Amino acid sequence: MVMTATTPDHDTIDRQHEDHTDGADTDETLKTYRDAMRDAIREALAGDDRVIVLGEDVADYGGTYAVTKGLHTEFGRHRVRNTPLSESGFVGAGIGAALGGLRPIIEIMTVNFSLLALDQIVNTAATLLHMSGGQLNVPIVIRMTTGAGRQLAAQHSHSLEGWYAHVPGLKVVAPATAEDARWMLPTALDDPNPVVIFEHAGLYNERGLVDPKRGPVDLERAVVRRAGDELTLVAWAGMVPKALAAAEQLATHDVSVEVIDLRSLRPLDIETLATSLTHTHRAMVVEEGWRTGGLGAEIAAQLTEHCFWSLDAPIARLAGAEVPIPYAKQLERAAIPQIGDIVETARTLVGAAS
Amino acid sequence: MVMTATTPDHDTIDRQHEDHTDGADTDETLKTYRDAMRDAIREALAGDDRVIVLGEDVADYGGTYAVTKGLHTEFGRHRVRNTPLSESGFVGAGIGAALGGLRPIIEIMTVNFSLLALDQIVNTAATLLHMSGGQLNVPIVIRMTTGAGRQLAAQHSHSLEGWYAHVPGLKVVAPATAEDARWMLPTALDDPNPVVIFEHAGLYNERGLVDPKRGPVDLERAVVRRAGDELTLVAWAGMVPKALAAAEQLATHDVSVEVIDLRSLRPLDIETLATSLTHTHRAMVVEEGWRTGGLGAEIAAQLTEHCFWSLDAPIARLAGAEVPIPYAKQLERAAIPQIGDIVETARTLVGAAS
Amino acid sequence: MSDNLTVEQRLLADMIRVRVFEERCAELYGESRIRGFLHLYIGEEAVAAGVMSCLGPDDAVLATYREHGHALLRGVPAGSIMAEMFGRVTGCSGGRGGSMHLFDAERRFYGGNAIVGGHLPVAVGLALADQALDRDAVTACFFGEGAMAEGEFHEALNLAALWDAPVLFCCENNLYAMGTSLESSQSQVNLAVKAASYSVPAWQVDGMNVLDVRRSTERAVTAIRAGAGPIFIEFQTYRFRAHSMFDPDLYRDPDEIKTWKARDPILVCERHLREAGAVSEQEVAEMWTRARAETEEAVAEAEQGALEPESSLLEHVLAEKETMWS
Amino acid sequence: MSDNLTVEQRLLADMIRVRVFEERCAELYGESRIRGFLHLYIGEEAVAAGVMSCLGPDDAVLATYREHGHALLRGVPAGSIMAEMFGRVTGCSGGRGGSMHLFDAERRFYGGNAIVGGHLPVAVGLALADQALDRDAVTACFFGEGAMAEGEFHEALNLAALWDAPVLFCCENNLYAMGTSLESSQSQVNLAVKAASYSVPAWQVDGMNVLDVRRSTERAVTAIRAGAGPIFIEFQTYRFRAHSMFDPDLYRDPDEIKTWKARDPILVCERHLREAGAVSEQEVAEMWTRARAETEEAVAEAEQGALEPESSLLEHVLAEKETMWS
Ligand SMILES: Cc1ncc(C[n+]2csc(CCOP(=O)(O)OP(=O)(O)O)c2C)c(N)n1
Ligand SMILES: Cc1ncc(C[n+]2csc(CCOP(=O)(O)OP(=O)(O)O)c2C)c(N)n1
Ligand SMILES: [Mg+2]
Ligand SMILES: [Mg+2]
Repeated sequence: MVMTATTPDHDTIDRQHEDHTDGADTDETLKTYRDAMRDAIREALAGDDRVIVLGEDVADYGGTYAVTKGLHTEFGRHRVRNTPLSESGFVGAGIGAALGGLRPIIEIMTVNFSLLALDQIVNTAATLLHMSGGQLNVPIVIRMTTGAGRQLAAQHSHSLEGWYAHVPGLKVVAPATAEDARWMLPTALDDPNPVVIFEHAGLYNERGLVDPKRGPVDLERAVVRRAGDELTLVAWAGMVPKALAAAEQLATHDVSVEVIDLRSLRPLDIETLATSLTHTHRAMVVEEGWRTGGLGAEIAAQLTEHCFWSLDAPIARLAGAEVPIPYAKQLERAAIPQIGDIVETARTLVGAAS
Repeated sequence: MVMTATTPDHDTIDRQHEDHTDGADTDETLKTYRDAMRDAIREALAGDDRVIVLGEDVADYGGTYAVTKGLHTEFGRHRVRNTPLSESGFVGAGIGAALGGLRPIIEIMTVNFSLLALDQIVNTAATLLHMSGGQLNVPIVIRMTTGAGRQLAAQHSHSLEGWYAHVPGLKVVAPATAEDARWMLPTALDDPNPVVIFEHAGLYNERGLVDPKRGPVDLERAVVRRAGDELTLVAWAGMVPKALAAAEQLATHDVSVEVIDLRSLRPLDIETLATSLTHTHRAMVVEEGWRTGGLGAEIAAQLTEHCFWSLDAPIARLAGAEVPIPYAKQLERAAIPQIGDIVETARTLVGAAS
Repeated sequence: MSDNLTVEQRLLADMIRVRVFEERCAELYGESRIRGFLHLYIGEEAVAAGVMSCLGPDDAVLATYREHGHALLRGVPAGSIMAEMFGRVTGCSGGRGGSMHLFDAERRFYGGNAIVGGHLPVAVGLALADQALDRDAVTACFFGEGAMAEGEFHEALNLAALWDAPVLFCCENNLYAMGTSLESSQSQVNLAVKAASYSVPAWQVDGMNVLDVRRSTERAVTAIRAGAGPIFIEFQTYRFRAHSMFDPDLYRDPDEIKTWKARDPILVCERHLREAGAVSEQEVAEMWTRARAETEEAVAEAEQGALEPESSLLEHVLAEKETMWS
Repeated sequence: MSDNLTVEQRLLADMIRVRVFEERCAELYGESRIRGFLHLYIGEEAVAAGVMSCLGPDDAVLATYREHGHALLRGVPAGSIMAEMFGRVTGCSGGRGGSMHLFDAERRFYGGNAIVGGHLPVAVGLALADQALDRDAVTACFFGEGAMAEGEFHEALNLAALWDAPVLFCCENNLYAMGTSLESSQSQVNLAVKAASYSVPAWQVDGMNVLDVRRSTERAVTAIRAGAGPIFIEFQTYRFRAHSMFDPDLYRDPDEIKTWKARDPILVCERHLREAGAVSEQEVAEMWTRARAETEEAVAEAEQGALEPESSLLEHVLAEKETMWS
């Protein structure tokens, strides 16, 4: 689908500029997350002949979310290469191409479909370096969308990024801002390891300031998107704008929330989270995926291990309902955390609930 | 492989009889975990014409772990059906067969290979009931082995059962005793939902008392395998015998450990765990899989949520090293929790470490 | 409309019903009354109409996310299909599936599957069950030519052939998989040749001619019922609309679309029947009128449907009991 | 032994090297000095010997878990292969892979893959890179007939054909996939016919005759280098031993095994060369002696290898820098 035609997720408000208090001084420009990602891919194709884009409908169709739109005319069909419907096949081919010296950027339409390629990613891409005693690294970048919010139902809407974060040998990131969408890719391409990039489908139309001169950013650190001292609110990807919106509302209730954008799902930057927690004494993780066995559990467990003695309450987890995402709008909305839910959970946690 | 030829895992000691203090009074018999599972499958085939066994080499070869050995001669090749190498294909066919009125028991050789069928299990088996508004349930049983310990390296040794426990619409169990291997299957076959059974390859040769008259057992409850009052030690599948052995050793150090066999990975029986924790005040989870994002994190997070105020220390997690399992014996041993590691972690946790 | 139409008239009327129903869906999508993805079958109606006309109530049907026509012609009430797209409890999937996930267990209509290729192995299993339980049923499985590149197609055809499973593989070759043309998705563009490599009888049929579709399907279904095992038919057809409502359709040559529209299955069939004097102009007009009435009733009915309360969100995740078919 | 042997003599010597090496592996397994799974290639040596003799140092090779012979004939030192099976740091995979995961980046030997069918798409990607970087290389990918049922085979062949990737698909059809016979794993037992359905040139060759293997491989490699795109060859062969050391081999008729053993590729080749006066009895004896010496040196060398300390367990999970090939 071409997102120009999509219904915006009414809960994701454009708060990117808040990430850039210095926006005015730089020559930053406002861009959509989609355009920022396309700029990054274009730059990679232009700057390194070894880079190719591989995936279903990345050429003429422009990519299912229009991220690669036009790039095939700019760089040719050999470098922006349509593949047949064969997730396992083209991901495996991408792994081989990387071993052979190319730098493939592989697009999988959505994380639900990535299950068809999981064997290649887990049993080959993530293990090859180790099985070969350090001889064969696999420098691929795999991009895929994740998340619900467009009434696409149970086979197109899940959030399984936590599974990828479980796998040694992979690096996993989830850009939540246009700036990260623009500048995480070059770092990922320079990385000798397989890097998986999760793009929340609800973010593509979000606009944010992008510094064209910023340059590659790290793939390891979480970032405080909003400072606060009563509660540490951890989110990533599509939940970041919601967390920021919730923090705004909570401020009007005199609850000061520190919002942390995880950015990297593997490795986890527990230090940054723990540092925040040691002054807030309370933390909450909000994730769109299913609660049981979600990444939020790992974050809660690690934070508890690190900060047990400074915790005023157990780490709270707000997560998606344990249900295959339903089509009906009101049910889908109820199945994933909304701004109001974050506000409520946060207020209860800080004991401010009326 | 036929396990009669395998090297026993020196750390898994047969402690099954400890689960049956009343063993003497009943007409229980000592059986291997493998034979108990075969008895269960045979009973199912004999008792219900709708039951079929589907998988690679389940017939002539007898199953890669010899669990289904001989059943094809007893029930015919139509009911104990060899499939080609097509994990996604025969799991999907099993789903269809179940929709059509059969009761397939599907064998996947190991959890690593199950990734090839994960699309069918997650996107179809687990979602069909919901997507169809409750019309189509999928009564399949999927058996697969999990775990390391036989130097099979990075494509045959992982423990990914935690991933399955993340999926709404599935029930997931991990029998750790011959008795559960014998009596969980009938319950799973009676269940209208997809049930995934994880069999730890290291357990097949373990012998335990099986009550031939016991009858179907529940798939939801965790069980205390050894009573204790200083520490709650949670384990499942292959880690249960190790946990029991460790508890034995800890007793000699005057550390009284309560060992709980999780049995059901989805749903999680937090009540039983919490009940134990409220009198021990300390808990530890031991799992063979990778630590980050493992099921242990969920257990730790839930127990902390339930018992925060009665915890004397954060829940400890002892897990497999974050590495694709290496071949070399000493490295493989070092990659997964051993009895000594459990003892050490437990002693540190109760402050008894010298 | 189980009235006194001849078989041929019925085929024409069925195609018209699907056409009218879907034209309306497109409008409703524009009005945001249908959301999510909406894939129209317009131009391909002859395939579903011809195939469905050869199946009985005990047969099983599986389709893709482009399945409104298949559901409608399988007998799923138009009102419950429309209600499903409106996300109402009265929808054929209780509003949980939407356009891509229409289901009707009683009519053995198994979706409504949106993982391309994912339903092919399931079809083989359904057929295996019919075979094992001595039910004289055929499982008709519809899928696009793009699905044939997926490994699940390969595994499913091999299994079906090895097991002599009574499956009719209905390939709807509309030449494109989203924006990817047949030539760039299949190294062997003769899909019947490809299917034959599994030792499965396979042939190509003009999917724009409903009578041809019916004739060849009848032959296939008869053979399958007689125990011939699986059969594959490549129906050569074309979608007149974009892939989905989100698709700007930049990858197809307008002339190509025009050429195919000249072969509109409804026009082709109507012309043929009129020339043969098998239907009158007024009877055809009547078909359109009835179809419009059916569709409007469906919309009205759908609007009456209640919205599932959020409180029942967690229903249908785990089943308490068996459903009729399992 | 890069000495003055003729090409034919070299083929014979190579098969003998593999045979002797693996007979020894079986013994060592019995002594528990090799653990994990051990899959022997005994009986199939002509395939690896013939194919490898047609490849150059820039070509790439991928094989399965039954790859000792492929590694050895690709030039991986016997000592480092044996050391790998002993789990030593000096092994060609640092002891982390074992028998199923032999690797040698410098020789472009990409394993040693134990997910059946999983390495086929990878082979296509390697060939794509050679093509894109204008390297005149061929990627030879070995796999068993059982792997052809996997979806990854299907997807890989289609991709290779669509991209004209320079891949030589070497199917080692030994008639069984563990205990499953060809007839029960493939609906089309003529595997060349199956491969041809992807518009890939494909043919069958007697895999017990190393000269035939070499001749047909030479033809294929020449064509691929000339830009013909992928080619598939079905090498008809047989494993004389069980699937792995754990397999009691209950599913094969002893007579069948006997018949095939009569076609032992080493005997066949030796007889042929002797009759043609192309090798002397004493030269053959010499080959066996050298092979035994090579194997014993390998064992001695492997024993010298150190064991990786547990402290380095977490190495090679993430790479710090690039390897030579990427
Ligand atoms: C496994 C998977 N990959 C990708 C998609 C996205 N997708 C939906 S429809 C489609 C094209 C399918 O083409 P075809 O099989 O020819 O059917 P058609 O839409 O033409 O009827 C694609 C790529 C999907 N739904 N599932
Ligand atoms: C995806 C996957 N499924 C199952 C297995 C278990 N397995 C290992 S080898 C083998 C048989 C493969 O047969 P074939 O491809 O003919 O190769 P051969 O062993 O005969 O050389 C099987 C089923 C595996 N390793 N990977
Ligand atoms: Mg199509
Ligand atoms: Mg074989």
